[in-house]
Amino acid sequence: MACDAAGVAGGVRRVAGTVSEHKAELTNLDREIGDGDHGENLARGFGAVIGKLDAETPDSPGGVLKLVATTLISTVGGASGPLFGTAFLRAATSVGDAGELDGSAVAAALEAARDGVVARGKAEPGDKTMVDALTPAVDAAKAAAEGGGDAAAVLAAAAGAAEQGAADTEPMQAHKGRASYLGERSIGHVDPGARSTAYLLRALADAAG
Amino acid sequence: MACDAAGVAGGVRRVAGTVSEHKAELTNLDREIGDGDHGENLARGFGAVIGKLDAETPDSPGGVLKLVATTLISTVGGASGPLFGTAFLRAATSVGDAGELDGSAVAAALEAARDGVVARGKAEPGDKTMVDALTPAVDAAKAAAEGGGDAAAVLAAAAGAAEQGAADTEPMQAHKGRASYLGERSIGHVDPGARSTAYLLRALADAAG
Amino acid sequence: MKKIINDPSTVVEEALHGMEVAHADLIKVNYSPAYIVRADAPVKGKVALVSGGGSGHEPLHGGFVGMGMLDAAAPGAVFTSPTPDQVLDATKAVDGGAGVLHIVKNYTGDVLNFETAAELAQAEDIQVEAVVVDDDVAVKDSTWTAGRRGVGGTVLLEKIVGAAAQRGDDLAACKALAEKVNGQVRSMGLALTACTVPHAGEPSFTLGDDEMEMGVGIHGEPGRERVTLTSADEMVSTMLGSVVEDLPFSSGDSTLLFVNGMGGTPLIELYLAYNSCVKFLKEKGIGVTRSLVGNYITSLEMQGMSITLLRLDDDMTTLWDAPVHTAALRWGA
Amino acid sequence: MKKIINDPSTVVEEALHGMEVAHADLIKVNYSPAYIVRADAPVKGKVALVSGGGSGHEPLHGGFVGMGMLDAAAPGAVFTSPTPDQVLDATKAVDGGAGVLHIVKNYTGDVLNFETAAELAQAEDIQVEAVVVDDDVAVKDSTWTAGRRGVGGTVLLEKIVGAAAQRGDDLAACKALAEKVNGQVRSMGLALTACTVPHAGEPSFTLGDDEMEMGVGIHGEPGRERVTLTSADEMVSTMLGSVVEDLPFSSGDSTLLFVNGMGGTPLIELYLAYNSCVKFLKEKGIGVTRSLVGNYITSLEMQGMSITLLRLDDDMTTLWDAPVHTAALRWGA
Ligand SMILES: Nc1ncnc2c1ncn2[C@@H]1O[C@H](COP(=O)(O)OP(=O)(O)O)[C@@H](O)[C@H]1O
Ligand SMILES: Nc1ncnc2c1ncn2[C@@H]1O[C@H](COP(=O)(O)OP(=O)(O)O)[C@@H](O)[C@H]1O
Ligand SMILES: [Mg+2]
Ligand SMILES: [Mg+2]
Ligand SMILES: [Mg+2]
Ligand SMILES: [Mg+2]
Repeated sequence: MACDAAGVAGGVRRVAGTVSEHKAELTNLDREIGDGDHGENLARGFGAVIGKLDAETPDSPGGVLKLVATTLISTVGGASGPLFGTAFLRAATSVGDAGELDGSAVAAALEAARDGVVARGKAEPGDKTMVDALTPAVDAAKAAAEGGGDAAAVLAAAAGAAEQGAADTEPMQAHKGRASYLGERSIGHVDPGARSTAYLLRALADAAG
Repeated sequence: MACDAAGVAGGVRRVAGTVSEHKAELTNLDREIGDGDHGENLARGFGAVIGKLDAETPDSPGGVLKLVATTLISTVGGASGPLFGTAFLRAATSVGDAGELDGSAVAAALEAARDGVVARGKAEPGDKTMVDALTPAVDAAKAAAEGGGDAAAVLAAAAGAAEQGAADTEPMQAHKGRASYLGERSIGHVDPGARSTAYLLRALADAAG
Repeated sequence: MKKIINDPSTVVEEALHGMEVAHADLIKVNYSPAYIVRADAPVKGKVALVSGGGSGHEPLHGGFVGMGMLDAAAPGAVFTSPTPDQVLDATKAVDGGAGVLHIVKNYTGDVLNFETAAELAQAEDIQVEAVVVDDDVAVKDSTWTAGRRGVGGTVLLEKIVGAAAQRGDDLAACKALAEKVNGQVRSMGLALTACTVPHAGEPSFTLGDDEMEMGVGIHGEPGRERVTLTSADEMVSTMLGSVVEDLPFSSGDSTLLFVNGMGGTPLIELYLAYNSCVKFLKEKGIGVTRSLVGNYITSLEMQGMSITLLRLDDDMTTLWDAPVHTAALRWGA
Repeated sequence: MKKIINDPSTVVEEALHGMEVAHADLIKVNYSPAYIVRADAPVKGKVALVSGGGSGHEPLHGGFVGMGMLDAAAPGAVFTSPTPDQVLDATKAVDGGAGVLHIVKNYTGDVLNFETAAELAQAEDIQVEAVVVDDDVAVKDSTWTAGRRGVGGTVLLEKIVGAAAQRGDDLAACKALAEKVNGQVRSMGLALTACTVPHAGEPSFTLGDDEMEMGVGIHGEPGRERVTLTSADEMVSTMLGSVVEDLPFSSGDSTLLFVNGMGGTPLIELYLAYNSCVKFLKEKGIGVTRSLVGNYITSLEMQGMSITLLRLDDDMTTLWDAPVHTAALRWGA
């Protein structure tokens, strides 16, 4: 599928489906080291996104990304609302008004998204947050784009790396977000935001592939 | 043991021991069809009685019974406090200032006690209350006294009848006290006040025997 | 049993100490026998209101002692009515010469102990009257039971009659008003979980994960029937259905709606239930002009709620709105 | 999961409806986006106080909206910080021209969402300042964590700064006072049982029959350590020990002692714990001159408590005593 407005909107719809499918799992991860709402938070946000998309699909990838951003910001709340919101907002700014995205545009958008999350949340890799999924995803995306990969290939590379990144959060001790209050007791659990980030990228990759 | 002041005081001490020993059982019965405090209520009351007896033993059976009555009234509360209190008060009045009690004095005291409980609580036999232990006890005591039994024999007869009376409350539906709120669901449980009445009479009988 | 206590046998006394220090401006506590009185008791020339009952229902009754409500409260052991000497001494401590009204919840133990105290007080030439509150529609009021239990209506009665005493109504008027309130108020309770009496150490009853006890009493007495857990709207429709039908309340009535938590129910659920109640009453044309939402007559840590509906007239409304200053209810002062 | 609800996804909205009807004289509720404002908002010329946070902590914050305390509260989903548009619209609704103070509990989500709202409000020429409350000594305040959490101190801060705004203090003075209160208040919590987020349907954590979570957060975040259940005196000595040592509080200090229930703890236990606290502080020579005992910042149906100690000065004491009229705190009005 082409990475144009319709393609990106399709990807976002698939993300919504994935989030809803894994809602309980994400909430359970958050019960372990957080406050048990992450799945619900994202489901509420992407549910609202679908409503907006049903009403009117913007005519550029950037427009779609911006719609996702503002909807998440105004419906999710919690830590993940502003962070995912910022990610989509920065991605939207990065792609500008391009009608279709190639591999390097996707990689650049992912990098902008990650940088936005870091700017807002001040988390570094290893702090056991969504940044630990986003950072390897950005690296893999950039490598794939430099190797000439198209949007689908770049997203697939990002998704694979994010999945690995999410799994790698399990032995980490959290230093940011609610899980940090647990100190050493945060060790041994996968970070919910890292896991949801991986699901999100996988859904986008599947839709594009 | 003679049924004089010291004998009655000894009986009361034994009652205190029995109540404390069966505290959990009585409370559990009351949890089933009441509010889970009957054992505790009586243990608190007879504990206070012991304290009073330790300080000073009255010099007549009637004096001891009156001390028990006022102490129960001022320390037990609940339904059983005024009812047992009334029972001991009426028994005290019935024995007057006799120095020692024979079989018929004991039977008369028991009857006065039962009548006092009925006057205050308005329960009839079959209502699933302590009256269902007291009434057969009075009947048996009177029969034993008429047959020439001494105080010990009268109390033994009363205790045996009370035990049977208590057991007989199990299939009854409660019509008085807290258990009555349960309606048919009160069926199948022994009434705590009937059971404690039986323990009380058995302890008195054992002490006298 | 999980409780913030030191020893089951000192729970009531230690909590009384806490109340005394936390509310030194409002109340004084006597320990032997145990009772709580207004700091300014006796109030000369005012009818005094004395209530009491087992502990474990806080803030009832001690939290309602103060200007415009109770003059004294006699707290028994947990779930055990107080003894006559507690009630007697409390009565003597607050009698301001205008007589004393005993507010008694209808339980065998409470009635018997208050009766004895009243007799003893009368023997000491104190004028005592009593009202027995029996607003719980879950219990059939027949010769086959000890009669209806006194539950949530007690709180409303204590506030309204307390205000009447404060404005100077005499003993006969206070008693008549108390009986009127009792005649116009109905309640019903529900438990989602049981409570544990500290001394017993075990829950008073056991409920399955999907069960609730409809019509529960405030001592964890099992209620009307054990039913499957339902939605808030359905709970309310069963409870208010029985309440409305019993009086009966009718279209056009002006009411005070009291949604009460049993001690372990969070406020968010009580406000939600309150909303369900208002919807239910609206459909029946019954107006809600005054409200009370919160944990006011509880059963230790029990989860659940009770709903109380009082038909108001102008005088009762004025008395409800009158200033009150107690630990648990305070306005206009 | 046993709750008095209809549907997990409408819990907050239905409870808001209930609050709105029960307190129509005090508050107005907006639903999209959700926020609660004083019925008389905006109050011209007065600094407005806006707080907010996840729902499930009732009466915090909506129960504190009214004269002398908050001007608005933005309730998020259960345990989820509100979104920027809730806070922004609430801010706009209450701005009376003298600026708005955001009172934010220190959680990543709350801080981020309030920051965004503040930026947007400033872009619309509303003067906004913020104070971040972080009084929970259970969390180590280091670069290794998101910093201390905002807990019980928030209630006291909202009351005291609310009174300052009510008497006419300007935005800079309100912010300075808020920071001063935050600097002099410390808290610690404890859970006997877990709570269940309606959407999650399962308890947030599991505790053994003889275990408690020392240092628990108000979202059921596990605390400092899981320990064996102890007596109330020992609980208090651990909690107040940490609190006193942290500031530190010293002999001769005059304090406000706040014993708070987590939602499922009966009042009798809170008064008992309050008594333990007073004993503990007396030994250390720390004076308690003001008190608050009850369920004010809760975690759904969690059993447990938190203890908050605030070092008072004369001005704070005057502001604490000043009239307040909200759903959950009311005096002098
Ligand atoms: N400072 C931060 N930087 C980046 N990500 C963060 C930060 N704090 C929290 N997160 C992410 O947010 C996730 C939690 O999101 P969510 O449960 O929706 O919010 P909340 O913690 O407010 O309940 C965490 O798993 C983590 O990945
Ligand atoms: N009206 C009554 N007449 C006689 N006995 C009664 C009556 N009401 C209750 N009882 C007795 O009291 C017992 C309960 O005593 P207790 O648990 O101590 O008091 P409470 O019911 O106030 O908690 C019942 O088991 C019953 O035997
Ligand atoms: Mg979360
Ligand atoms: Mg009992
Ligand atoms: Mg009892
Ligand atoms: Mg959250």
